[in-house]
Amino acid sequence: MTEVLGRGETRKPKRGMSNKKNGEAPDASDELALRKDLLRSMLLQRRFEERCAEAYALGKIGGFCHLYIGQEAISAGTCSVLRPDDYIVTSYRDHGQALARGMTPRSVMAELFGRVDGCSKGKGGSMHLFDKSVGFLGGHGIVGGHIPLAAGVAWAIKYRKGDQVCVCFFGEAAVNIGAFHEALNMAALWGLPAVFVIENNRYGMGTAISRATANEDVAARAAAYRMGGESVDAQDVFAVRDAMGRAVELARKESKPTLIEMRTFRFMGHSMSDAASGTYRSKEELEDSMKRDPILLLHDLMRSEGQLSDGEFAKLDEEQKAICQDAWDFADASPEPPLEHLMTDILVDTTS
Amino acid sequence: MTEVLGRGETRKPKRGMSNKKNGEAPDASDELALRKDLLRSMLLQRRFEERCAEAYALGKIGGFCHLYIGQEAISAGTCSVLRPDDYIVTSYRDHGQALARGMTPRSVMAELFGRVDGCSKGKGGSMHLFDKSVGFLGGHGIVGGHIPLAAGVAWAIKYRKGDQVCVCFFGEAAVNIGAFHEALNMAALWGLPAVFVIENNRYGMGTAISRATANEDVAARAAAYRMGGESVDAQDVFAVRDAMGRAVELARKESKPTLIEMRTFRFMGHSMSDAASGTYRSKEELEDSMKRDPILLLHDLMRSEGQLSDGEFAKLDEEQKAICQDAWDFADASPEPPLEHLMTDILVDTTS
Amino acid sequence: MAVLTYRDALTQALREELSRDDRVFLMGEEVAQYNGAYKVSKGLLDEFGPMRIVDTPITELGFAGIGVGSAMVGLRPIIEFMTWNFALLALDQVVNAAAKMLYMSGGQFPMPMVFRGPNGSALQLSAQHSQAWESWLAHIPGLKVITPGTPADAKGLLKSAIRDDNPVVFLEGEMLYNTKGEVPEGEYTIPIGKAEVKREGGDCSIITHGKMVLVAMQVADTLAKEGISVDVVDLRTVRPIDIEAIAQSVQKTNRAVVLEEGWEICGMGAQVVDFIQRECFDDLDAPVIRVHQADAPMPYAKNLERAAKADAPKAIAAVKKVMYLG
Amino acid sequence: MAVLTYRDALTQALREELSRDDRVFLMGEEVAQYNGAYKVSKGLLDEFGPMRIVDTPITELGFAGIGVGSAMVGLRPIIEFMTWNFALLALDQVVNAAAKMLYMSGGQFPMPMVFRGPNGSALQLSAQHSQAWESWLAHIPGLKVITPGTPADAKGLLKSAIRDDNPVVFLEGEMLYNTKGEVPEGEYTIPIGKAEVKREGGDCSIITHGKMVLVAMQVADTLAKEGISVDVVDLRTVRPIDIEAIAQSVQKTNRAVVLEEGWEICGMGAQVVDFIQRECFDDLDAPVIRVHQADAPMPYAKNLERAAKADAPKAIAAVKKVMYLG
Ligand SMILES: Cc1ncc(C[n+]2csc(CCOP(=O)(O)OP(=O)(O)O)c2C)c(N)n1
Ligand SMILES: Cc1ncc(C[n+]2csc(CCOP(=O)(O)OP(=O)(O)O)c2C)c(N)n1
Ligand SMILES: [Mg+2]
Ligand SMILES: [Mg+2]
Repeated sequence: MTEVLGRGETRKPKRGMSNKKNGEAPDASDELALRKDLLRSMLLQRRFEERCAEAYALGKIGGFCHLYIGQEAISAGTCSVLRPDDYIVTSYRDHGQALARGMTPRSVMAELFGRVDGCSKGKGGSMHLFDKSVGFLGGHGIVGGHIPLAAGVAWAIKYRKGDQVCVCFFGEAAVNIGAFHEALNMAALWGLPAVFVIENNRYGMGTAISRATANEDVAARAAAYRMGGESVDAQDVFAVRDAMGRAVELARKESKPTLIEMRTFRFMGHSMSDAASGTYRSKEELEDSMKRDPILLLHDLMRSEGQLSDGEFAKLDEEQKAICQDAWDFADASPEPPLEHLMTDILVDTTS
Repeated sequence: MTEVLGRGETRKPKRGMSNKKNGEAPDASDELALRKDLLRSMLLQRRFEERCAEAYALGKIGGFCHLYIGQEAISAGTCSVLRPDDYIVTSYRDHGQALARGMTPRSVMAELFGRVDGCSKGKGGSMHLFDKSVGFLGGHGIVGGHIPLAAGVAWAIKYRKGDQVCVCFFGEAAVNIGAFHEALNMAALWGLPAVFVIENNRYGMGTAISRATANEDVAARAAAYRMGGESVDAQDVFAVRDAMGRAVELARKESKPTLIEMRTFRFMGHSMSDAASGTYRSKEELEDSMKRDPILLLHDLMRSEGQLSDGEFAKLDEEQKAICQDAWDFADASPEPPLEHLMTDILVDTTS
Repeated sequence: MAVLTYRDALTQALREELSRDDRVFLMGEEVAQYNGAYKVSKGLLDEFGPMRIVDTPITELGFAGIGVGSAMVGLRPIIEFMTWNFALLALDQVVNAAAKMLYMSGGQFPMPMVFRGPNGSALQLSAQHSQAWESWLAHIPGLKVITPGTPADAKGLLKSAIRDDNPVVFLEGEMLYNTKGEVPEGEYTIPIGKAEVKREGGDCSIITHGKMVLVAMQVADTLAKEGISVDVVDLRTVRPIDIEAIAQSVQKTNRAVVLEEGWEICGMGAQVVDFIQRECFDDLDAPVIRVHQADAPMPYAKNLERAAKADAPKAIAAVKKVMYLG
Repeated sequence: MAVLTYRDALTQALREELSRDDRVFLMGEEVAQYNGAYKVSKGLLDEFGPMRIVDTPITELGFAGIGVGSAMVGLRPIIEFMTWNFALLALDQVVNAAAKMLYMSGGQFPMPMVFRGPNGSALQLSAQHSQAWESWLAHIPGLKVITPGTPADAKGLLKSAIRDDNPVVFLEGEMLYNTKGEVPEGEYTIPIGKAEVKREGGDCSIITHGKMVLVAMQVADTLAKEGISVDVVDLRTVRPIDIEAIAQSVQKTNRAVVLEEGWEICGMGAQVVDFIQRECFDDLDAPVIRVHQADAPMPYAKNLERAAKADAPKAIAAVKKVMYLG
């Protein structure tokens, strides 16, 4: 079983090794393209959610809305090692992952606006993004409830003797709930091709991990199921890529699941009604964490290695903003669902 | 945290150290009395359940009935280190523990017969034995469902700043269910005075532990909660006493929970409708396990040390059989509950 | 027609559908090596192997969710609950995942799956093991809920449930497994949502489902001897409910008794009463009377359990009462 | 009388009962440091400390069971579910443990505890976060189920619930927390199981509870302007139900509309209809009509959500229909 790293240490990643061809050294241009693409993905997520906050304030988005800002390296790094036919199952904090996986900003924004052109026809909203065409299986609102679903997707892959992988994202507070425990035991017992990704942003709503979890070393829980476990500095997109690359290969080649703790930060409040700091976490703590903004870190690295001029960065950023503006305009123009839709999609009338 | 013993090893117990006065060496007569009492307790449970099987065949006992035969050292050893004001919460396999804890054979047998003089007035039956007077809090039928209850009892002890302990018994198959996981995390997180006892008889109904549990070293699960864990040869009543003595002290003095795996055997089928062997376990395996009958082991030890003549053993055994006959007669003579009882004990009409 | 037990009829349905479609698999506690806690899956492991007939750890919530996940990507799981009492632990997956997935995803993810197992009370299993959940499950949009009372219905409806592309809750009766009845030879299915008049009669309707169908037939036999002819309507499916069949019967008899196994408050019977008073307000010659379990947890003692359960004597008294003969 | 919000009325009740009896404690997610997800426990941690106001991990099943265990040995837990949608995961403890403990133990272990939290839908929370569970919970013997619709009822009934030695389910409304109403000064309680006629009227009864009480009052106001006088019966408790109050109203008006937030099939309304047709068969001039949520999971889109919910226009139409004015 892969080692479990203690709270302090995190594995030093090979800086942005593209692992598309195992072992074989990637050439420099691949390398640069990869870095640019990771930066683009993270920037798109960031700019998109900045507009979500704006739209929420304007009442164009309603209900619960959980922003991913600060955690973008996890989705970008993970999706960079997945195949198009792999699957993702996630929680309500799903915008960033949906975009990183390739769902169109238009269909996501329209869903958030509750419009008929949304990915779920406006019926699901922020917490329930789905897109079958890219294997994005939601968007689920009950903490931990989707972890067994991910095990089930992996079961189906094994059942069909396929070589896809199912990646499941959830927050660190979800490791305490029964569904997590039951699903991981079966995934390990049956050798299912899944990667269970704990996005440890240190808080479950207003509760610090230390107040909810007896053993804060959540990756160590893997041992309870004889499963591989690992902890990763998830502000470093290459560390994410590296760890996920290995876990995905293990799932694909040996049909073995892995539990990975991604150590990250949530730069915003839990949801739109929750202040980013001041109540359960201090302004200082938040500001410290922001120094480890994953976008900043990659940008600095590329600048320091002379791979990205400020002009190029500005251009990339502008492109993402334009995409988000287009998504907004599209969503805004999209009509509300017709009232008949209230009573459709409850049951299908097909049989096998 | 106390060490977790691997699958092979089990700690050598100090043979029958009565730990009533810590440290201080017990005198020989105490020692002998203790051994005799442990033997008596195990014999009572054994003879009682032999009669249960008989009564079930006669239709005097109905519904589900799960015998404890083979596991008696766990209840006898555990109860020998508990105080009268401590608590026990257990599963449906509860006859042996109820007797070891001091519930009267009459009230238990009457309950099994569904009579009004039963401990639960005949309303609970085999799976739901309760006796407030000895802190026996059931007898619960949903696998794992009672583990949070035990944590709650321990919470109440801590809440009141008491120094009692709550012992919770459950089978090895229950470690996979969510309630186990949720309860152990909170017990460890809050430092609750509980001892969680896994009675690992190697099968959950017809499922061998290896087919249900990814990591068969169930005591190792304690580490997932930063809790002490230990594995014990539970056919040796002194090994049980020793481990439980330490765990109970840790709970009482330091309000720390422990998870203990008791390695034991179920000599009968899962319940009355299940064959002891032939389907999911072989006759050989069953016969091998019976060589480690806890009553036999203690009897042999005492005989080898000249502490118990065959005559004395026969006398002790006859006494237990007489007690069980008396319980049977009492239960048989006890009337069915009056029909009004159907609609009583649904709600109380008191308020605080 | 062959005479089969309810259990064997279910086993046949499982075997036929497992053979027909290799996306179908059966998962649950003790379903494989043990042949099922109630032997409904007897022989299926040998025939279909360990990927199609799957033993699970005791984790109702977990394996129900595994079923849902596998259905999202096109498998057709049959999730067996050893009994529905334990399914209480899995209801979040049944209600929040299976029943809502199609809707939340805007129609992208149908749930072609079945949740099945014995529902209701058996003999002296006491409070935690004797619960009937059809009224809870029928409350939930996005589900279909089936409660077969005879071997023929059990087979035909289970086959329909497995072929249906929606999440279907299939409630069996532990006390029914050994009951016998005629079952058509060869391939057949029974449409979900259609009631069946199991006995024609003109004096009073008994609307019932599941385990109580047999009781209603006894009642009809007994009352026939007294010259009272009862129309027995077996709903067979409680979601969707066949309102038309209920109305037709009550419009004919002008009197109705609603007979169910479970508890009174918000039970299936209450819903049937609501439909009757809505559809047949002017047809009714007397208030509809309900027969159900006593409003108490199920006791262990034989005599108390007997007193708690809905049974023929109680139903007979109800029929006489609505006919003002009582 | 002071005018308070529903939220502040609940906080007062909690504070008063926590002060009155030190066996009472509040446990749930975010109830302490965060002052409650909906701020119902605001200030209580500072006042009563971390053993009385207890934050838990996200483990509804586990901490509900911890509450049950602590009640077995004499504490009086108040278990808060952040919302009742999540309580689905804990129902095994509510139904199989809390509701049955007294019975299974032959009367030895009463369960002096409260399970409380917001029930039903708020605004655009979509399918998994918008469910009303009163009909499920009212189905279960061994529980009491309370659904207060006003600040005064919320305070008086919560205090009664906390003092009751039985397991009480207390269903609040997220959309009610900010609503205001007059609340008596000083100490008072309201008896569990007693309905209140919130508006006297002679033309038609509206039987309702919980969040829908406010809607019923709007309906009564609107219809009054049209010269239709509505009798609004607020059940306040749905288990046990005050059948007498229902009967008295319907015997007076001869017409009834049953208004509830949740789904139709086996909903509270069905049970109320059953009681009405049983108790008032000869009094009814028209079939009872029910108003409830559309038989669909709750959609996210604003317009669809509005269309799905029970509201005043739908209730007004129903009243006119039972009066044959429609
Ligand atoms: C079973 C359940 N209980 C409570 C909630 C309410 N809730 C939504 S998110 C959340 C915190 C989850 O924290 P974490 O798992 O760390 O994920 P994060 O929000 O930090 O990404 C809570 C308590 C829920 N959705 N489901
Ligand atoms: C939640 C739940 N699922 C299934 C059952 C049915 N059942 C009763 S006992 C049992 C096996 C439990 O095995 P284990 O925990 O090892 O305890 P043992 O019976 O061996 O003492 C099962 C599956 C149940 N009672 N509760
Ligand atoms: Mg978190
Ligand atoms: Mg076992």
